[in-house]
Amino acid sequence: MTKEPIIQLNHIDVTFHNKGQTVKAVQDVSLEVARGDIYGVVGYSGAGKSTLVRVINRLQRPTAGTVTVNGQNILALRSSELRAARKKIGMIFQHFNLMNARTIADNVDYPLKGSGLSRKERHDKVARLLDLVGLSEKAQDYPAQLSGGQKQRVAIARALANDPEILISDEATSALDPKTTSAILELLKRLNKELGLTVVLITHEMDAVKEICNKVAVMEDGAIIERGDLVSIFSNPQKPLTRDFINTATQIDQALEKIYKQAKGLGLDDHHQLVQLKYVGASTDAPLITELFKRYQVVSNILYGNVEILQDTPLGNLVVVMAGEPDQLEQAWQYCRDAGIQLTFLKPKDPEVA
Amino acid sequence: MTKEPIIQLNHIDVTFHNKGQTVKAVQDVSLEVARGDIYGVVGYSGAGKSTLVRVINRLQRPTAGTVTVNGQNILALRSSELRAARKKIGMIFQHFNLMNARTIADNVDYPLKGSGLSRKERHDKVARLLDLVGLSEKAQDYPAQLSGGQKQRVAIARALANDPEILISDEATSALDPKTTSAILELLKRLNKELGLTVVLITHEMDAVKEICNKVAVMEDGAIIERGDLVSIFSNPQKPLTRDFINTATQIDQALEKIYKQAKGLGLDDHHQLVQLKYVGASTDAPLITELFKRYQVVSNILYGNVEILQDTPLGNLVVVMAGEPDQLEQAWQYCRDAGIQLTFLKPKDPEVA
Amino acid sequence: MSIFAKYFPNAVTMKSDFLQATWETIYMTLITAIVAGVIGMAIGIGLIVTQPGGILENRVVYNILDKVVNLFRSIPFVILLAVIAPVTRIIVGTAIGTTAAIVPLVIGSAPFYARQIQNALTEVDHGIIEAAEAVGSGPIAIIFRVYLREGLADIIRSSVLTLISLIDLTAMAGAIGGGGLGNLAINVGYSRFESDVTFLAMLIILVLVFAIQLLGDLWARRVDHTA
Amino acid sequence: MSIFAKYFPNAVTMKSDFLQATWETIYMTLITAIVAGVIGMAIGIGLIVTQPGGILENRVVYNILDKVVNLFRSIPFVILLAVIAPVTRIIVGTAIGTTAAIVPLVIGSAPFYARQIQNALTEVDHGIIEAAEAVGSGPIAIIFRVYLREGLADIIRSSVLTLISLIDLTAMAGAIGGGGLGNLAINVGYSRFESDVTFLAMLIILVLVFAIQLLGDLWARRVDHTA
Amino acid sequence: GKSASSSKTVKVGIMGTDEKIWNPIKTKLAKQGINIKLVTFTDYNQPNAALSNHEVDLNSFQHRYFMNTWNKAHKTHIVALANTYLAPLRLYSKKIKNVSDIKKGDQITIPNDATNEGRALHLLESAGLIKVNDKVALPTPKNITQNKLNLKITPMDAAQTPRSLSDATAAVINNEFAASAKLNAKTALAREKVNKASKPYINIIAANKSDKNNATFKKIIKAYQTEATKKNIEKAYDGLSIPAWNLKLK
Ligand SMILES: Nc1ncnc2c1ncn2[C@@H]1O[C@H](COP(=O)(O)OP(=O)(O)OP(=O)(O)O)[C@@H](O)[C@H]1O
Ligand SMILES: Nc1ncnc2c1ncn2[C@@H]1O[C@H](COP(=O)(O)OP(=O)(O)OP(=O)(O)O)[C@@H](O)[C@H]1O
Ligand SMILES: [Mg+2]
Ligand SMILES: [Mg+2]
Repeated sequence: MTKEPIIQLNHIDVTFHNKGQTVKAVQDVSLEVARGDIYGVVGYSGAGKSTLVRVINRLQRPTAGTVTVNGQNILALRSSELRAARKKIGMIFQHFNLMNARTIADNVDYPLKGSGLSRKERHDKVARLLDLVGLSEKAQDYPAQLSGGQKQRVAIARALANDPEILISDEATSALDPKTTSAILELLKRLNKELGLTVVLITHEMDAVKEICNKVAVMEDGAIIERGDLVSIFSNPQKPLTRDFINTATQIDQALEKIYKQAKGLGLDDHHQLVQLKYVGASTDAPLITELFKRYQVVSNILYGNVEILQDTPLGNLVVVMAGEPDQLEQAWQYCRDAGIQLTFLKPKDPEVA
Repeated sequence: MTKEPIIQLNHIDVTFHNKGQTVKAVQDVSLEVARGDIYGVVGYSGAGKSTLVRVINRLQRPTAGTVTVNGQNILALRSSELRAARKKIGMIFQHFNLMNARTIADNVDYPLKGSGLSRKERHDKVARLLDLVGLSEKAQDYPAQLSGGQKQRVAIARALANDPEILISDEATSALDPKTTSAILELLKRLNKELGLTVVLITHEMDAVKEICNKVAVMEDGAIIERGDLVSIFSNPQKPLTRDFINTATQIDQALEKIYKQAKGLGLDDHHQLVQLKYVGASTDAPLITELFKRYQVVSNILYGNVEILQDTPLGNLVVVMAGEPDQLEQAWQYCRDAGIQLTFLKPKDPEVA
Repeated sequence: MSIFAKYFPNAVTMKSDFLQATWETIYMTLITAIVAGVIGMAIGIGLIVTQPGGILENRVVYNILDKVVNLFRSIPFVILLAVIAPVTRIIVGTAIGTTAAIVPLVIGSAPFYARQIQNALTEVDHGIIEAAEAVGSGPIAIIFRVYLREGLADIIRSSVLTLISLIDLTAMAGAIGGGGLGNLAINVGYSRFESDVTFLAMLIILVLVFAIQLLGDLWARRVDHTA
Repeated sequence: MSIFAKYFPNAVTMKSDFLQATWETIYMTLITAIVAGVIGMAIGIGLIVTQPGGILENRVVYNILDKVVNLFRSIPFVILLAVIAPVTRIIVGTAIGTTAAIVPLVIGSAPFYARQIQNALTEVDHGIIEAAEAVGSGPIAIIFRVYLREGLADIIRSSVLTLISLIDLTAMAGAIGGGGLGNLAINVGYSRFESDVTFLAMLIILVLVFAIQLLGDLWARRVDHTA
Repeated sequence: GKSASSSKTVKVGIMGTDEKIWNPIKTKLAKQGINIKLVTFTDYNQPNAALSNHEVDLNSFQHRYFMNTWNKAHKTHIVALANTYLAPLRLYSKKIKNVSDIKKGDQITIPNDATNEGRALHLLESAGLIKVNDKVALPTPKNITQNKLNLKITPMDAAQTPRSLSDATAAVINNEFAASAKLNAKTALAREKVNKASKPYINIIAANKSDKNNATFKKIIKAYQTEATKKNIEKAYDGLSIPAWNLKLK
């Protein structure tokens, strides 16, 4: 938070009225995005994510609250000023919103009109952008001829055309295969590193969040219920929803379910305990499982494991069956706790019920 | 392949002509889906997935090839027969294709018109379906008032309205948060188990594939380049593309990159080797790491790990630093190989370059 | 009433004429709207479904409809009056008078409306049609439950346009003794230099036009759920 | 020529009349189309951008435009001819003749075209307008680069419709000595029972109508990239 | 333009059928260096408007009565320079041979332009079919005071009246349209009386008052009022119209 905030949303409300019905899509949301952040916004479908980010460039006027972008009070800008401000904010729409009557190249070229670039420069820039998203071959095609993912890539190229300072990406990679997704995320990360591009990334792919975000906000029912830097959110989620998201992302819930189903076969007893180990950072460097055996003759069998590196910090999540003498097991657990590892003892339910 | 095939595509070609330009979207694809399969179709954006599945219910007439669904030659059906056949094939479109002039409830009700159900029965069924996708509250809203994910859920409910025998799902969960995605996938799986629903699932989310598919086909440039049952594809991919997909899904590529970056700090030498271990099935039950220490005093430090359970078969993917005497290490590796574990020795590149 | 009499010296004596002319205009417009509406709608839909890529693609039918529409749109209304007099006589028993005027009015406005409908339905998203096809909807269902429903807002807007043009067209009905407000304005008011009559007749037309536009706009907005 | 003379006994002697009438029709239609096109387009765009929710939302301007369009659409063409004669005289120096007919033709067709344009542009996806707004496009850019471009296919189709209606309307130009094919068909052919003249005049109109429709359809299909 | 007297080009506003009468005169005058330009109208209101705005120099389409009404309504000063012909209206039928065959409830169509409508009603009155309020100079169907046969009188476009014969029992038809429709005058059920009362209905050549004494116009009138024109009128209107410059009305 030492970095200067480039986007400041203060107490934003957005309420929709439709035939007497009122939908409070966003309620009292405040959000501060620092220059150079890649800020992930996650939340269930319908949580208000799209509505919230549309407030940033005033595509959606909030019912209440203030919006400051780059030091400017966005809600007070006159139209010409707003236009100038918008040129610095690239936006990728959830539904692409490509112009059907223009070729792919023309769509990407659109924001460059009136940018002062020469025809040649524009042409080159468009070619570069299309190359970046792997659509050089489709330059002269029309949106209707593209696959879903191809359309999304055009939208990405268009949003980057103006060399924006801020990029708002609303599910920009949701229709993309993992490879293309990675490539796009890499690109964003590079632009972020090299040019200081600030990114607000709405996504439901926790993998994407893990891969490039440094901060995350979690939305539910129009409000931000949790926020913070990536590692702390992932290692220590406070709200059940956040935990849900992370668990679903690491698939630990499904894994546990499967493990429970096989529980009978695991022969659990006093000597065999099912334990979930969670650790952040350093713990990975000490060879934990070997250590437990060396010290306490506890044998750990990994049933499920997920060790990953977030923002250069490893994050471990293991489900193991620990086997050993009961007292040795106790000592092993204490060792784990002392090493800062979070222990959860899992009690398989009756598999028939689960 | 013992089960009766419900969908048979034989040597399908689809070619688009646009102003002299020719796009071969699908080329000589044959595909057999057995009754009760949940068949995943993955591939890069633009590979021809959507085009291929549109052939199944003849929304897209193939340029060449034959289509047999439920024993019927789909391409030879008269329109009334085709309509009857289509009623048994639910379809979720990549772009939702909701009717803007109808409420959500009406959209879901649409396929039930003329189904012979009474008004009351239809109403109840619609209510149940909307409840299933968590949109009961939005029943009287119009698509324009929904968020992206909500629209997608309406499309899912509509596709299920007719109790189809086959469900074609084109990126049905791509706009959904992980929790909703899981719920939808669970639902499909349940329908599959309980009612024998056959599902063709286009997706780019390998997690979804892992979660519910029993078979997978991988498409590239209009052709299926690899296919088979889930575990064999995941444990033993033949084509680089397939490997890419799986790796990106398990994020092993990114993990490796990060590990390489830290390689200098790992102090690798004769006594410390960076190894990637991959194993399928049983191996997990034997507490590998403890075993290696017990037998050869080799200490394994897990830098990255991913052990998951696919179709009740565990699949492990670990990156470890093994520490020990060189000859002991050799023996440990042999032990691993004998246990059916795939070993890859990783040589970190110069971190400056990587 | 005295002020009215002062500014409308001629019109004041013509209350019954105005009532009758208003009734005639409404009568002609309404009946024509219904008949031409049905015919134009049918042809417009026919054009949409039989066009290349349509749900009942049929080059021959499409071309016939297309050419017939153009043909009838090429005939000046006054000539249409004469050319179809025999048809009119068969249908309504006479070729003169208010009711007789309806036949040429229908033939004069149906092709126009057909084009309007065609243009309106062209805008219905092809993906939505496919979604209906995918659940096994037949052509009839797609026409009534998808095209007409999804295109409704645009159809209403086009209908308003046609209806207002139709009121204009009824002025020509005077040529065959059809009467109506347009005729009152032209052949009574304008020809006899009784400008107050012209003015009042036009005022009533204006009220009709505004009412149609207003109701149409409200209705269109009501059924337009796209934004 | 003898066969022609046989079937067109009157028309055969009227070659120059036909040439002139054809020219008059084309001349009136063309000039009117250009002028009414620009005016109607401007008003139609004005209606779209100032409507509630439009990019330059303005209740007052919208209501004025909306009401003016309705007002002019309410006036029967023959009366329009007379009412605006003084204006015509100011603009073209005379209130009679082919050129003078253009003024009422413009006023008669521009409001109609404005509504057509309004209807056509209503169909442009709001999301696309937002995308343009998001990259900082101003109203002018959005009108010319988005509305007119995205709505082009529909605008062409509406223009064809208007143009054909306009040819029909030029038949009325005869009232003020404007001539044209419609006048030839009605006041020479039809009124004098010289049906060959009527027939030939209509045939030429038909050719014009078909040509416009054909070219319009081709062009619209060319710029329509939605499917 | 305004200086028509010094100009050798004269614009004459006429209605369609009169072209056949004016064309030979035009040819003749061309030899005298007077260039006639005919402007054809289809709306009775336009030629006078054009005349008073000097867009035409003369017009030849109306009778005196129409001119006087016009002058009153529009505060213009149009004057008659010369008589042309008298075009008595006739009542025609395809269904019956005599006025007496007209039955209760029959339909009779009449022209709907103001003057012809009034004249048509007077014609029906003189044929003993109806009575109209004689205080009204140009009556409309509203001014019918007695309609024993309960006739349905339908005003319509003058050009349509011949065609209405297929539907109506009888129709009052202008000469120009009767001639076009090749109706035989001898079969007419009734004809407008040609007497002193017809005087206002004699067609005229009219000009603005300021041009009353225009020398060129006099030449034109002289060229019009010839035997050749007389023959032309009889030919063009199948003898239905009566050349009126020498006509003595009793
Ligand atoms: N109507 C069309 N005209 C021309 N080319 C088309 C058309 N539809 C699809 N294509 C092309 O066919 C190829 C396959 O498209 P398809 O939509 O099947 O891809 P996909 O595998 O579903 O991709 P995605 O994952 O991005 O949805 C693409 O290159 C696309 O550009
Ligand atoms: N124009 C509108 N009128 C009424 N309600 C609306 C409108 N737009 C959005 N909403 C409602 O506001 C809520 C938030 O919508 P929003 O699009 O911001 O969700 P989201 O978080 O982006 O969801 P998703 O992940 O599915 O895209 C939803 O319940 C939606 O139904
Ligand atoms: Mg959203
Ligand atoms: Mg696709």
